[in-house]
Amino acid sequence: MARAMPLGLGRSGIAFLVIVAAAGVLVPFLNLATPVDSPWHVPTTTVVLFGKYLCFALLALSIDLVWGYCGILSLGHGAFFALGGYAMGMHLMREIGSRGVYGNPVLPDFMVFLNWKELPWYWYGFDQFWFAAIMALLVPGALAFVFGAFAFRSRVTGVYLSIITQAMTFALMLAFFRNDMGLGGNNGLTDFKDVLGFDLQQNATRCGLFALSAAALAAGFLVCRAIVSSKLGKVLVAVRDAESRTRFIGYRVEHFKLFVFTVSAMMAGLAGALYVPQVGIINPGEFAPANSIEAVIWVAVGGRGTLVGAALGARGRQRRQELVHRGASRALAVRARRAVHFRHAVPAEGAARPGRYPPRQAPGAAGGDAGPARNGR
Amino acid sequence: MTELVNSLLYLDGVTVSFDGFRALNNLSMVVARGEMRAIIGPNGAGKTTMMDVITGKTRPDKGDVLFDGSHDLTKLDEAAIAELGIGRKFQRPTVFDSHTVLDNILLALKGPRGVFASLFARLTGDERDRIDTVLATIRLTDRRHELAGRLSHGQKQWLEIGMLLAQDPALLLVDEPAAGMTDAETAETAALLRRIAETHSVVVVEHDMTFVRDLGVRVTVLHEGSVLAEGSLDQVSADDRVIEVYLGR
Amino acid sequence: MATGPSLGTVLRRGLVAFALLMGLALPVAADTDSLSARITALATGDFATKEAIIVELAATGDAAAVPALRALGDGDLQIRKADRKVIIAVRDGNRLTAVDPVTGADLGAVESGALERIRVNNNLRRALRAAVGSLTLLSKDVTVRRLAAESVFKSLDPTALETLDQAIQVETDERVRRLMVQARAAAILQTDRPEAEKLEAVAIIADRGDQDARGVLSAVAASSEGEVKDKALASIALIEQSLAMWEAGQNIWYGISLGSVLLLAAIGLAITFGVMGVINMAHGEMVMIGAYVTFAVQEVIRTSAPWLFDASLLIALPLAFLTAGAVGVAIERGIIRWLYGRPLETLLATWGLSLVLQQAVRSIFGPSNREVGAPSWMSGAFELGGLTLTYGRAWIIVFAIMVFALLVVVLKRTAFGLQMRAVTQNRRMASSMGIRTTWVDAMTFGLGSGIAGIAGVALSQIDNVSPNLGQSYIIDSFMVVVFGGVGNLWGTLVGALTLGVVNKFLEPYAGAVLGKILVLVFIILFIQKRPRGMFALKGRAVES
Amino acid sequence: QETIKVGILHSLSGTMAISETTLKDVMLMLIEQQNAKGGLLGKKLEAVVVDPASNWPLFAEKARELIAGEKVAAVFGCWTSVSRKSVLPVFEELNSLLFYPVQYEGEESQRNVFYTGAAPNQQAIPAVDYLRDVEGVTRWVLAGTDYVYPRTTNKILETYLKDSGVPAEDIMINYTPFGHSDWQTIVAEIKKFGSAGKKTAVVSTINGDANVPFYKELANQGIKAEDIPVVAFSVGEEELAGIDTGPLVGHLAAWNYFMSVEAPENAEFIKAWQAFTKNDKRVSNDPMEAHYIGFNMWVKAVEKAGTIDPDAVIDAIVGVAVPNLTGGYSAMMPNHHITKPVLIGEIQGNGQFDVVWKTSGLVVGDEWSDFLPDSKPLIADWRKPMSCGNFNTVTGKCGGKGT
Amino acid sequence: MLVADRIDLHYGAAQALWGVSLTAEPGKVTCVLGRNGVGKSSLLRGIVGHHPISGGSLSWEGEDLGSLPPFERARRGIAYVPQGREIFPLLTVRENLLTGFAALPRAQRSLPDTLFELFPVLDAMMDRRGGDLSGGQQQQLAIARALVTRPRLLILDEPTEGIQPSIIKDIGNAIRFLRASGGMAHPAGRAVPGIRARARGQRVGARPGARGGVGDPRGDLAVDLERHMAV
Ligand SMILES: Nc1ncnc2c1ncn2[C@@H]1O[C@H](COP(=O)(O)OP(=O)(O)OP(=O)(O)O)[C@@H](O)[C@H]1O
Ligand SMILES: Nc1ncnc2c1ncn2[C@@H]1O[C@H](COP(=O)(O)OP(=O)(O)OP(=O)(O)O)[C@@H](O)[C@H]1O
Ligand SMILES: [Mg+2]
Ligand SMILES: [Mg+2]
Repeated sequence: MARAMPLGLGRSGIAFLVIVAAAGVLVPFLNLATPVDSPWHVPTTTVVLFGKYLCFALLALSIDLVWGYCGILSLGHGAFFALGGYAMGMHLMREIGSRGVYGNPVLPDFMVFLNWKELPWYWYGFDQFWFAAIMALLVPGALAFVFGAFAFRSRVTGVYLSIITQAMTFALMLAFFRNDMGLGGNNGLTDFKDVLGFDLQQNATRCGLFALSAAALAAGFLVCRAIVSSKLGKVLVAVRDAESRTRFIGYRVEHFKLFVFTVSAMMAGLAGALYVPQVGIINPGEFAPANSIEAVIWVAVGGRGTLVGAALGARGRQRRQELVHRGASRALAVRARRAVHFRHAVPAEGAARPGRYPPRQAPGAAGGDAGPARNGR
Repeated sequence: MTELVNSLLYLDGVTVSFDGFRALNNLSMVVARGEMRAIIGPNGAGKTTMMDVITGKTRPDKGDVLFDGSHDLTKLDEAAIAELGIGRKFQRPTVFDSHTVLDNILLALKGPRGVFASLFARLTGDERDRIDTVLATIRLTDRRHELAGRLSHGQKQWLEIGMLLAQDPALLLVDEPAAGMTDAETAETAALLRRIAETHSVVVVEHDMTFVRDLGVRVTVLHEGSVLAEGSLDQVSADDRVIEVYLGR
Repeated sequence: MATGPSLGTVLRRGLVAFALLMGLALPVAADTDSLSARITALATGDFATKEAIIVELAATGDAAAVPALRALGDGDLQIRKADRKVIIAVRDGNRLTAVDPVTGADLGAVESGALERIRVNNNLRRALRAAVGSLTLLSKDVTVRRLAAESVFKSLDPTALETLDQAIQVETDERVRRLMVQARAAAILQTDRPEAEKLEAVAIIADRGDQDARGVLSAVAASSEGEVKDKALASIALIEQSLAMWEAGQNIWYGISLGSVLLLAAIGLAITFGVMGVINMAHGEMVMIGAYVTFAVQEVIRTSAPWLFDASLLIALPLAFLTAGAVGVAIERGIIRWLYGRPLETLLATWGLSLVLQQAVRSIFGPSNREVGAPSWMSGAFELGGLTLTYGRAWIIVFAIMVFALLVVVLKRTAFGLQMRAVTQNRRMASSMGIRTTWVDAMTFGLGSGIAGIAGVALSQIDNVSPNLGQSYIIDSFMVVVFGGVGNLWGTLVGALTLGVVNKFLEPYAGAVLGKILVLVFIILFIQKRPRGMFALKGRAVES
Repeated sequence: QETIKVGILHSLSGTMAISETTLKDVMLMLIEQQNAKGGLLGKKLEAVVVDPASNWPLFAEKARELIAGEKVAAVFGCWTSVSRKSVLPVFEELNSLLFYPVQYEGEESQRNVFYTGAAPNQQAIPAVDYLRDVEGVTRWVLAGTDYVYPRTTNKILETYLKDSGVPAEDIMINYTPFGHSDWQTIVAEIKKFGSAGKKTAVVSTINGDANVPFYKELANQGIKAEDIPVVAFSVGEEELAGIDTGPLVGHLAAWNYFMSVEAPENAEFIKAWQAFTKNDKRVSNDPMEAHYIGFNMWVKAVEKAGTIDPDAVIDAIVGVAVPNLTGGYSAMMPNHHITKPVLIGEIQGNGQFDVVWKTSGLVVGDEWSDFLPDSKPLIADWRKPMSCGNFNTVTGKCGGKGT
Repeated sequence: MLVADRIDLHYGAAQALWGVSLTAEPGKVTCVLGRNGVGKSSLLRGIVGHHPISGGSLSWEGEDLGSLPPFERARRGIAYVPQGREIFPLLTVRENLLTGFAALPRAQRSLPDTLFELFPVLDAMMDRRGGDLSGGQQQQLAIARALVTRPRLLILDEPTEGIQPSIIKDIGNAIRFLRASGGMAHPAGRAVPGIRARARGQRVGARPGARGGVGDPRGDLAVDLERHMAV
């Protein structure tokens, strides 16, 4: 039965939480406590990779909240993710202190060689972790709030909203590319050394970040769950179905939209903040509209309106991208292979896993666990 | 002025035009507290447009629309108007397709409409009972868990009436409630509306004269955006102009 | 190809001979020996030596040197390795013929491997331009004289004064004469002639009133004193004033031209997205396919029918339309039709498709840029008052408007257009009206894609032809369609032009980067004001 | 049979594929040639190709995969600065070798990285010298894409020009976004700037795809090299392949290698390359030469060290000299940059460059620019005992300012 | 003649029609009656091909309609006025009418003259967008649009919903006229006041959960029938 669940979790939800929690504990454990040659050992590469996926999953979750349940197709969520990432990146940058190549205790390297004399005001405070952590939520949240307040009040909907969110992230990308922004321009922020005193190149730190990401994903999932299974969630779905009808029974649609949009942006910001220390770089490329579109697509693959699906969709993403790229470059590869015997350093099963398309047929035939059926609107 | 004080809904000189076409032309009308009023009139007379104006969907070019003597509806948006206590059934049934019948009613149920109120809302026993009553009234009790999108046209029509009942507004605007119903249902609907009208104000638009007769209330005939005639059904149906433009010979 | 000298070769050889004859016919007697000695000397020595020789050649006033000098500038003056003889290499397709630089005599075919090019650098090119200019001032051909006068003006060469005086005496064409007078004035300013004469020269130059004049005067102002300097400065101020006025016009032109590019890129999307409602992320790739078709057509023409080159774009247009259209139909039949009413899946599918198409093109044509040349009627620029308008851009504007008009007619005036709109508004009901919805869907998507394809033909003229071509336009295209109002062709037109003009007016003040950001912010704010785009449809019809 | 694995980390898809795919092919060719010569240390070389898909974090991930997963002996790869920055920590952590073949902004010297492309002093400064001394340029437009390489280069050039007496009003700096395609306004501005009665030139650090529309616009607006020459640092034979160069003859580029250079090594290389790609029109370019040099240096260093152990190779490689393709030798310096000749070429109608000027000797890559105040006192020397990438000659300490 | 034989129809897993049979003869009006949700619209959707039937057979003028797409049915002379109007909202009234030409051979592409006599309001609003019309006007447009295709079988689902009484009378007259002029069968949705009194034809019933069939009205359906026919 496809009705929204009461505040409980549902079977798939519990299973998902168990898996995330288990991964959050097991992966770090197997990485740290087993010897490298043990069959149980999880290589660091995998920890980093999966940590990244967890962050993407959280991002996908945040998109699913606004798209799956409220019908807001945001093509700019990558911007919130990136802003969260930048907030964390700025802190990590300050943490480097005088260990930078120029040894300047205050200015990050890129400022030194571009001749900046003093730290711009917006860098103040980022030497404190707590400040950066708050900013990672607050900046995306505030942007979403302001942006949403305007857009929803003006009743910008549908593709118009999608495209202006895209314009937003595109504008931010161009702005962050500018070196004058004082955020590292195209190269972005890199060369991080440690976070809260833990060396980022230590496996223990990586595992800690991994566990933290798992926890964040679980928490995000619970928050989303709580939202969508409350009456508010029902209002959101109603808005998605028939926005003006919802107004006529007295709900202030723009407030509801603004609320989820902001919450969702903050979740995306959190995802970004966890992502950056794990991959070690944040640059304006993360604002690229294509990134946001990709993120939306994980949701599509996982199944719109099913939170679990969205989170899972994020995992398949990289595979798929490789597949698409490789599929067509095979011709090149074959030619090259003839020349030298080399092989692609990709797992052999790479070709076997197609993205999970939710097969939806005739109206009414859909169903799924928590997914409200969609009637072409 | 007494009119204004006693009235629940007060329209004065309302004009709406679309690209030069006057859908409402200096329309004035008063609905008193606890009154039920039937509105008839040819297709395109402006009946639905009038409801659009009252519910805030369309802004009039000029004229006053007052609710309860003091609220200027032309200044408010749809949600605010709904919260004042004006509920509406649309001519074309619009329900939330991907919600169950039950949830459709639940959403319409009278209660706080704020974001955080909704986030922490719990269903009370009272509310449960009210939902059950409404479901029974619209005879969809056994389909309560089905998605509204899967109802037939007529059932959606009923569901919308149910939502209106759940909303329990002071003023009900009902646009063609009998369309697509059987005669038996039509009669029942009329009875239902009469019952509601005991405690609420109601404005009904219908083309089914049997139904209007069943209601037994004062009738206003609209034509080309303004009032053509007003009175009991028998009075207006005797009016030559009404026969000419509306009833036919 | 048939053997024997082709028509092109004959023509070219004829041209050389003709030029030589013209040179010989001039009153100055040709001292063939010293001429060929000097030309031979060009083969050796460093750039400085060569420059000295060129100046000497110019000083002789012997127009017989012109073909050799021209060939040197074009890189056709070569050394035959076998005997170190300097010749002019005339190329036709893959055949090379050697021609004597002085007499114009045909010295037979040569291998390119047997030749060694005489190198030039920019300094030499400048010297050559001045030399050829002063040597051809007395040519019989008006165009040649005009070009010569222009060259001399640019070279500011006082040694040309004598010839200039002579040429002005006999010049019959008023325009050329004026140019010569201006060139003379410019040259005079380089000498130490009396102030009065200089003042007069400044006035002449100031009359010209363009950027070149400003350049000359600025140099004068910097290097002279007294009244000449004052007058020059005053004239500069005047010129700058009038230039500033033209600049606004220039900005509008740039804006319209950018707008027409946006329009072209977006117009196909106005159908697939605007009319059909398909969020078509593969739109850019259709544009790219069109550009690659142009490349392919030019490639074929280059190798087998070079004389058709100027028509290459005209040939490419229908082919690009058909190719991109066919791909579009295939996409619709294969993928999109299963996804109507499901925007997210469509987004996913078309986005994946765009990657596949890019990679496919990358595999077939290679990852790097491909060269698409401009036909002669699209190269260069012309002046309109103080505006410099390039032919390429002008044609693109004309072309964009034509495509737009065509589309409006198809959509609004034909039965197909009506069916197309009916189908996209209510597919099932359209079918019940007897419309072959499947066919109409495929054709509509095909039309949108085909139009994108012909946009690609035009865009190949101004942008990279690379697998990434489409990516750079997709976002802008969506912005334009949405800004103008989805589903409204006129909106797309006005939207594109507005964004183009706004962009171009911002750019000089804010810089290109900030300008672009501001345009995006402008779009976001604009949508707040008009949530359904510039040409929003209003009324109940939209809500239902 | 055991092999020595060599990692190739170049984008084969996405926006950078346009430039990087070629480098992957070059590496495959070089490895094939080496194997034909009998391999290295008696073992065959095996290329491991990964595709980081123009995605910067993916570069780091793939680098880790290559080093930790595939256990490659060395990695040849990256193009953009940001991709290099992204992988740096990985190479440092896992202690492996990266050969980076592209000209870049300098301001970096890392123990595990070998910079075989040009530093600003090996490209930008000689080019400006040429324009000033030979062409008599006195007015400058510094036009670039708005990212770190052009910013840094222009900063260096601006200081350099001002030091040499160019007044501020004779320098115009202009930045454009990535992939900028509408150059009408900027070209018109350049034209205007150039009509002030002084010889003007454009120093272009415009990057990638933006160049084609830029040159097309130059041609259309009739800016001739004789009037306002443009010297570019990112335009090579590959880029020109996409443009009709007829109207651009005379515009310049500064590189350390041109395909047209006449040298036996080059002829041989081009022949092999065209045979390898089965395309007799394939062009070669500067980053390809950089890989050629880098690869040969690595081979020589491994032979010298007798092992592929990174530490041993890092120690062995400094001082190694191998032939470059322009008829001389390039040597690895202690700062992990190499010595190179600087060539100025003019664009020809056939899409090639004609060398019109060349530095008299080899130029040593300067990792820390002398024209940036904070970099001036820094030097890098990875030989023991100093073993430092940012030694401050003023304070005598390693680590920048060394507080 | 239209013959539907033991038709089943499913929405996903839910069955809406259970072996319904119906015959519509030329020159006669056939009415389908029943209360809400009984499957009337579903039956008509099956006939015009808007929803696939999952069992039984359907033939028109001797030809099996089987799985012919809707447009093929339209071209064979079957026109449809759906419940809920489904006019093309962004097309003008004129354009809405012109869409009907797709089903006609070129020679017959003209608007019938009677159209505007029947629905004068459409004539006055030719250039207004269909979606902007009032509910009743849209319904008139939907009927007019179906008439443009010059159908031999006109299928009307609650055709008079929302239309003012005077015009309902006219429609009744018109349908009788069309029937008399030959060759048209009119299965319609439940009769509405205008036609109600005059509808004479075969009665077809269906009800949920039970087999329905020609002349087999049972249970609550019978009650309805009596009431309808009683006027
Ligand atoms: N956006 C619009 N543009 C043009 N005309 C409009 C628009 N909206 C409504 N109209 C016209 O206004 C008139 C009044 O419409 P309205 O829907 O109020 O009529 P109604 O009385 O409800 O008719 P019905 O009985 O058919 O429902 C109609 O003639 C309609 O065509
Ligand atoms: N799209 C749909 N998906 C699922 N079930 C549907 C759908 N449409 C109709 N149904 C179901 O099929 C049954 C028959 O519906 P149908 O619309 O044919 O009824 P009807 O007789 O036309 O009723 P009404 O008089 O209300 O129009 C109903 O029970 C309805 O719930
Ligand atoms: Mg109405
Ligand atoms: Mg029905």
